[in-house]
Amino acid sequence: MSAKEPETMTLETFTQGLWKDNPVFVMLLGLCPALAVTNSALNALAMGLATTFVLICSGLLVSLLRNVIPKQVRIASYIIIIATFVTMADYGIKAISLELYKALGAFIQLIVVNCIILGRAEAYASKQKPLKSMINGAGMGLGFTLALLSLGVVREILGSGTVFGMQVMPDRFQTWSVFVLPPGGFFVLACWLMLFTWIRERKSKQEAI
Amino acid sequence: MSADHSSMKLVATLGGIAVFSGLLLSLTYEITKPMIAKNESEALEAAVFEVLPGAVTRENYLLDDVGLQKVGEGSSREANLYAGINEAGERVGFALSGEARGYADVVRVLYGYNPETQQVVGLRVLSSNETPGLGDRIEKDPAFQENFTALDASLAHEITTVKNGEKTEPWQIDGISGATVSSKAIGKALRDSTHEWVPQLHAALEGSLE
Amino acid sequence: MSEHFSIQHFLRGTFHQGIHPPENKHFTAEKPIERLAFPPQLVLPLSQHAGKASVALVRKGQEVVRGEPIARADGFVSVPLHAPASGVVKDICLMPSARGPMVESIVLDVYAGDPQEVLYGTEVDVDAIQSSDLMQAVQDTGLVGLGGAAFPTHVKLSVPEGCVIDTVLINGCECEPFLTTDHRLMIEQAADLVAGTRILMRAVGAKRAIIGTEDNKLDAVEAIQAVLKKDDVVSVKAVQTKYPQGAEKMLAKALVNREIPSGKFPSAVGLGVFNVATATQIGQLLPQKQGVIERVVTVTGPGIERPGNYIVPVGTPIRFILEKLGFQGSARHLIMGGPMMGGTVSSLDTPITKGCGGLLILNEHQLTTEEQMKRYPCINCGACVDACPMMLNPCELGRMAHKAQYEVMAERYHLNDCFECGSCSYVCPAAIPLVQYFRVAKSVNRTKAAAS
Amino acid sequence: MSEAVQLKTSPHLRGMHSVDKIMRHVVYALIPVSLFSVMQFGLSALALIVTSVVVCVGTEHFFCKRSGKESTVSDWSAVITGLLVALILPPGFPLWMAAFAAFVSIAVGKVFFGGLGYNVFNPALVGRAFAQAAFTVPITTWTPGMAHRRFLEFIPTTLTPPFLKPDFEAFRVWVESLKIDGYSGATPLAMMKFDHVEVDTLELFLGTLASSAGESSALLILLGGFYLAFRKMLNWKIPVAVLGSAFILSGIFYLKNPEIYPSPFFTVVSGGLMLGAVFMATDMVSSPVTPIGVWIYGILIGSLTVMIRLFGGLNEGVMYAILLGNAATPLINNLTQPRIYGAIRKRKEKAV
Amino acid sequence: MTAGLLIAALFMALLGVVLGLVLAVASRKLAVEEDPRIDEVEDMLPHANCGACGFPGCRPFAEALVKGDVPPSKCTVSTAEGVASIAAFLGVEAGSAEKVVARLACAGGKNVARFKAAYQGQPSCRAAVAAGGGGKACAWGCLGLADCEVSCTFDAIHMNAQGLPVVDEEKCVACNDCVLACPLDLFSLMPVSQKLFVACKSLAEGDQALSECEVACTACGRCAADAPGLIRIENHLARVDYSKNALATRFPIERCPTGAIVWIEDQKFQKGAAAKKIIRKEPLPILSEPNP
Amino acid sequence: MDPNSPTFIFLNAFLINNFVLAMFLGLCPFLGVSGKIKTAGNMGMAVTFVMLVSSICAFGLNVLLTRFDLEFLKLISYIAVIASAVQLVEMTVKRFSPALFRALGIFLPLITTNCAILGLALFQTAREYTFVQSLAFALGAGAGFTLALLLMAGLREKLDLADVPSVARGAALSLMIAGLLSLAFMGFAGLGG
Ligand SMILES: Cc1cc2nc3c(=O)[nH]c(=O)nc-3n(C[C@H](O)[C@H](O)[C@H](O)COP(=O)(O)O)c2cc1C
Ligand SMILES: Cc1cc2nc3c(=O)[nH]c(=O)nc-3n(C[C@H](O)[C@H](O)[C@H](O)COP(=O)(O)O)c2cc1C
Ligand SMILES: Cc1cc2nc3c(=O)[nH]c(=O)nc-3n(C[C@H](O)[C@H](O)[C@H](O)COP(=O)(O)O)c2cc1C
Ligand SMILES: Cc1cc2nc3c(=O)[nH]c(=O)nc-3n(C[C@H](O)[C@H](O)[C@H](O)CO)c2cc1C
Ligand code: SF4
Ligand code: SF4
Ligand code: SF4
Ligand code: SF4
Ligand code: FES
Repeated sequence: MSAKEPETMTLETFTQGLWKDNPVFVMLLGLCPALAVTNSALNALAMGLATTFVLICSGLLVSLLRNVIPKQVRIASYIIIIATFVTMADYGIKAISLELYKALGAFIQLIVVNCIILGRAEAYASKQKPLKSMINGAGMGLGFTLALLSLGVVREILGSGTVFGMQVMPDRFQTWSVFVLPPGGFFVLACWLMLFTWIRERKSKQEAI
Repeated sequence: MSADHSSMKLVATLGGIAVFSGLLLSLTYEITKPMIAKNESEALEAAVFEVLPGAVTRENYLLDDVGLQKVGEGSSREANLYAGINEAGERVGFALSGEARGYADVVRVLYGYNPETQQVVGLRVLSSNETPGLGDRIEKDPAFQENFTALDASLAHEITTVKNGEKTEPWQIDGISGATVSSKAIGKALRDSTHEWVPQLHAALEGSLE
Repeated sequence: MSEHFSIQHFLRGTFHQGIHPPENKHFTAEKPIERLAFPPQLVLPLSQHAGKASVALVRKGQEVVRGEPIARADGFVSVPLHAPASGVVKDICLMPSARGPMVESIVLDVYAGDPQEVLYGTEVDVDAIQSSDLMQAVQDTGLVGLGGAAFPTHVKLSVPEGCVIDTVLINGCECEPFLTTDHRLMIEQAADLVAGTRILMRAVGAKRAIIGTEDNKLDAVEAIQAVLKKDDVVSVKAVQTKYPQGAEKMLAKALVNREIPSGKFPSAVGLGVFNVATATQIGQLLPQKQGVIERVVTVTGPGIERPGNYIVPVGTPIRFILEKLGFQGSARHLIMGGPMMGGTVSSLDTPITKGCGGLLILNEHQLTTEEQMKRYPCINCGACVDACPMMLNPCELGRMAHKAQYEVMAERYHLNDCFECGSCSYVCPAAIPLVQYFRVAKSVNRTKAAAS
Repeated sequence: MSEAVQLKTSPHLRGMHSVDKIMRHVVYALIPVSLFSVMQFGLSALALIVTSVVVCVGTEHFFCKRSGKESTVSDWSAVITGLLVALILPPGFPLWMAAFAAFVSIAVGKVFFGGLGYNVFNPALVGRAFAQAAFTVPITTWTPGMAHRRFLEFIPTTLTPPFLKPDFEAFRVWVESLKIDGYSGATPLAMMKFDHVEVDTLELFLGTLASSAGESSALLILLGGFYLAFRKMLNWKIPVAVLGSAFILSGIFYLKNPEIYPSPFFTVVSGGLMLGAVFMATDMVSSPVTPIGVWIYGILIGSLTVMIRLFGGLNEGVMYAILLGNAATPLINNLTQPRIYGAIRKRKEKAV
Repeated sequence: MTAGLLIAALFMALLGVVLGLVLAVASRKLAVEEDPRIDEVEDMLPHANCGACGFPGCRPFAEALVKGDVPPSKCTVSTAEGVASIAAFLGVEAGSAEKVVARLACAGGKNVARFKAAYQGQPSCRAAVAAGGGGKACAWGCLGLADCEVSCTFDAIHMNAQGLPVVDEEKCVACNDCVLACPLDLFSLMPVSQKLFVACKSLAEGDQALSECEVACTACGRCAADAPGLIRIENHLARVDYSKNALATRFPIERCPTGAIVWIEDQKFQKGAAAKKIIRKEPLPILSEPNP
Repeated sequence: MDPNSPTFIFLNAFLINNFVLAMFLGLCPFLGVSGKIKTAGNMGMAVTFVMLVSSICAFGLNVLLTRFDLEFLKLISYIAVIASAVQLVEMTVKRFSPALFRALGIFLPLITTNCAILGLALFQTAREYTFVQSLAFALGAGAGFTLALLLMAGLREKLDLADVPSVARGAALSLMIAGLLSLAFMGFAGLGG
């Protein structure tokens, strides 16, 4: 159906991705990076910011070119545009810190196939004005970062007793290594989701009363 | 006819975008290349200095059938071992790499070898995926690192890993209790690597002495 | 009892799986068949059989004589009805039936003090009847399968196109606990049984017949053997005592090792299967050209004072039988048929029909304890899978029924092959009402299919 | 007396078993094993068992009440889970960690999936697997059995305060003070795997060596198993398939190279295989129901155990083998639906 | 550096052109035709897949719509706007359909109708019917075990305090599920304009019927007497001939002594002044039979 | 076992470092298409096939890129070529075998933009696998994905019939099962070492 272009830009443009349509917790997209790199808060943050960068840049470019690109090669062009920015982020991180680069592994490059980005390009940026797409992209990116951090912080505290590498637990604290192992990623995300469902259920129950 | 025309447009748009991103990327690449190279060489240097106590500068070498050849920075040939030079300008030893399967994945190590004393004088785990809190103690555990200050690598005896607290000989590695598999992997990595390189290295060194 | 655990027992033929509930036949197994008095009123549903209901031939107020036809068959899959007693037709109206709905029934006021002799019927030489006319002769008797299904017997005699029946199996297993009707018949009326069997063989063109019974009824085997000739084409064979050995599919497997294909009749593998009582009735009625007017019913259970095997006119209300035989206790759990497959009746006015071979009265001496009845979720124990004689997977079926996935049950888990024997429910430690689930599922599927 | 006629549905008879009766008898069958573990490891084992059972039952009760349902603890299944969790942990395992493992086993392993009958994995093993991944070091720290002061004092690690690391230094001092000859802190399986030292099979069978709390006496476990199998409360095919396949597979390797591979007898009675085969692989909720499926499941578990023990990084793999078997259960069920009566001929007919 | 740039640009250009060409050619050579409108129409449907339209699901209905075989209004679940937008999209008439709802032909709640036996088993009407009819004295009457309530995916049926299902006409979309679900065939789908309704199916004769249920149709004939042609008595039961629905008035309900015939308005079964006033709320005791 | 042998590479990607359960690759389709065993099987086959295609494409491209010193174009050319190749396959299948398309083809577009496929290409390049090793890697990863998907689908089908508490229903349930599967797969750690 033809897209209407709401001209006005509201706060909603930005906050949409933060909470209501949070890519990880609500839309369950981009789960691979969300689980793979969140065994430490720092990795989570870096991954989130890199994704945000790509979201903003690709949003801008796709939006600028929205009237030029023919329908048939839409997806192909978007992928190329996104891949370009991802490669830039990749080299950027490598130039900033090799250690961080190693920790994130191939997942920076895998941002290309992160469904959030293509989804945004297709559903939003290709229909909206550049500034708006950028702001929405930033919101989405920050929502993603927030989700990653809420996974990363929990996993790092429990699994290593640290946050951003700083010791926060007492010396004799028994670390729970399961949380930095792969199963822990699944468990923590499952717990967050259950928490949200629980809160939602309680709210709707209270409303019913 | 119009179909052909639209096909042309498709190809042109796609091509245009591709060229644009090609340009953007090669720019990025050119800008970040020196930074990355610097990062990499710093990281390598740090590792070499760590496994060769006393070293302050590094020389890159290629050891192959021809013998030991020095390779300069930025040479097209890849170095496969490094020498550490101390403040006095003397060579304190060579840094070599080795690998073996650990508990979860392959463990890669860089170790310092002193040809004079025929000892391993330092070790650093370059990459491993061992269990946090258990296997990953091979990277940080100071008691375990103690093993590699003067480990006999003379090939007269095989380097072996023994149970925690049972080390009696200079060529034995005192394992970490509860992480036998990982400890043994380090032993195997050293054993295999020294078997391969040490005779070659000595032959090449003798050759260069002559 | 101990003979079931002899080596011989295990050498006897049987089918796969199944169960062995306590037999409880001792209440009535030794009791000879007796005649019960006539009740003052009989209720005769026009539909006591599978197929189309009969059409009444009598009017309100009309006098009838015992044995007189009072309703005619309405088409091929239907049978006539005969007056079980002399009396006057009080009404033709809706009356409660065992299955629940009200059904059109003839209500007959029985003449008290009447000698109740059968005045109807003529002697005929059965051997003289052409085998092609046998079917009609059987239909005229109003006979339906007395093994429980009440399917008109003459219909079973018409061999479908392309099938050849080589063997008649006479089903004397009576695998349901408590019931002893067939057992007593085999002992007391063995000659009629064998005579009836021979007529059935002739009617379907079979070369041999096997009377099969469970090995807890070896006295019946002896009784039948006594009336058989040497090298007879009719033989008698004991199979393992196991529930549901009496289901025709299981019996075919046990006696001649043939498997009746899913959704098909025994004729597909060259078999004709008839119940012992059915065969006996043929042996008795055909030579007299009479109709079915009474049947042997085992009245038993802890709730009855004088349990036994009784000849009861068709149409006798349960209330009358209970009054006569002494009802004990207060809880009323009245089962028509056996405890495994029989249904409870909702009213004491429900009449005994042609297909009913047992009346089981349970009072507060429950057969099951509270602990056994407590419902748990299915624990996947697989007991039902190991019990189902059809090799279905009641566990999976039950879980699907719990979520109302009836169509999947039929499509992928062979729901329609379940013949509701109840073995699965019997063994289930979680007390899951599996059979009940399956009945509901089938019924829903049927309704849906009929609607579309 | 004016009671109405009761309408019920057939069958009107019921078999003898009920769920709670079966579960209760499994508990009976586990009692000798538990008593033996207390005899062997003393106070610590007792505390471990009590903690684990109390936490399991408490967790189940708590969640039932929370969701406003009737408490289901009376079906005894939580007691089994609690007992088994305790029996597969090292005897000196800190109680707070054991409590956590027990909590996970019921909360994640059972309640999460809908409670009794719906869990797809064996709850007790979910608890242990979680503990094994979370507390890798404490769960691989073993205590010698039959220590002479075992009824007087706890193993030092047992009473570790919640959330703290156990004090291994104190533990070492304590073990040394026992002055047990040649004790190395390794279980027979570890000795086999890493040093190729095979412990006498008879000793294993009777259970006098270092091990988890309840797995040491193959004899008592078998006795319990026989009892349950005899009462038809346990599917005997599963333990037979597990132990048989493990025996045959390890026998093949043993014949190939007896120097480095353990004998099949050792394989069958060592580690958790016996307990796992008899009490845990047989958990009906998480195992297949089909007649053939049961054999496949057992063989899968037996051979996975041997493969992990011989070629994996772990010296014991029963737990993982059973969990993988549980995971494969729906597939196995799906692929091994029994041929129903009267079905094959249909196919033949079609072919004709 | 420029060389690097050039090579990169060249490579990418080549890549872009080659891929573009391959895809362009392929899309022409390999394309498969399917009417794209089907997807769009399917998107506009409510995705209830309820079958009320007479098709197995929304997609087959969409196919039929695109072919023009059926009018969009056949979908009873769609809102008026939904139907209109599909009609607009396909350029056809929306068609018109009167609202149809499910109605229950039984008014015998627990307070007025007796049970003669106590059913103990699965709480499901169908299961109860299989167990000797379910135990209700009136063999035609609602058992109140809520199979219909469970079957209604639109939350339009709720059991009332007397154990009778009540249809919420706003929510009912006439999907036919409850009609199929009730083992006693008590539901039928009727246009809302048919307001006169016999809420009883009992074929039992007068006194018998009354002894089973206080609001049963006794076939007394009073309603029929005043509305000849519209209502007739058949098999001990009053029947409304809806082909003469235009003649229907509230009058017959004023004549009915039991209240078996009702006038449905505002979602209520309205009874006449002559109908017995039953204020009892508690269930009648189970009919007990004397001990033999 | 030699860590560089194709057999080991296969085993590693299949069980030890299972693509989904240990490496977190391809989670979106893993959670999305694991509802029914039959679909899962088809999906697994489709993924394995695409992995082979992508592995071969990536191997060829890598040779080309190294030759011209264009490693920085690796990502962009991989994704473009793989996506096009898959689209080509999809169109071919749709045209010539509608039956196969219905079974496998519908998954193809879903798979194209997926971590597991691109991850495979990137990892094989980073680990400098030879052609044979790459094929073994692709097959192992595909088989591992299929296995995980089948197990998951079986469990989810079973749980469809369970009374799962409302908070746990939906994605949380799938994730928890995935976590437990991942826990169980830890048993394969060190296999063949
Ligand atoms: C979840 C888990 C992770 C493990 N990780 C390692 C590891 O990374 N390195 C290691 O050597 N052993 C590891 N192990 C333990 C080994 O399987 C084995 O028990 C141990 O190496 C035996 O050593 P010990 O004889 O010194 O106790 C792990 C065990 C488990 C259960
Ligand atoms: C579970 C089950 C058990 C049965 N048990 C018996 C039985 O014990 N005796 C019997 O004669 N028929 C039994 N039948 C009925 C037989 O399958 C078969 O219909 C009957 O023997 C045919 O004879 P008829 O038509 O003369 O009744 C049983 C049926 C089923 C489904
Ligand atoms: C059913 C069952 C499963 C077990 N699974 C494991 C396991 O997977 N890994 C493990 O190290 N110990 C497991 N154990 C405990 C072991 O049998 C044994 O005590 C332990 O493996 C030896 O410790 P080690 O790993 O330090 O040698 C299990 C015990 C039981 C009863
Ligand atoms: C033979 C048998 C074995 C059992 N084994 C276990 C077990 O290994 N772990 C467990 O948590 N519960 C076990 N149970 C108890 C029960 O089945 C278990 O708590 C359910 O899995 C919970 O749904 C067992 C029960 C029986 C009858
Ligand atoms: S009732 Fe049906 S499913 Fe149950 S055992 Fe009998 S045939 Fe099998
Ligand atoms: S017997 Fe009952 S508990 Fe056991 S599997 Fe069958 S339905 Fe489930
Ligand atoms: S089930 Fe009945 S009440 Fe519910 S929407 Fe369908 S027709 Fe209406
Ligand atoms: S209307 Fe029918 S389905 Fe609904 S409660 Fe009454 S009997 Fe049951
Ligand atoms: S993020 Fe990996 S498949 Fe979606």
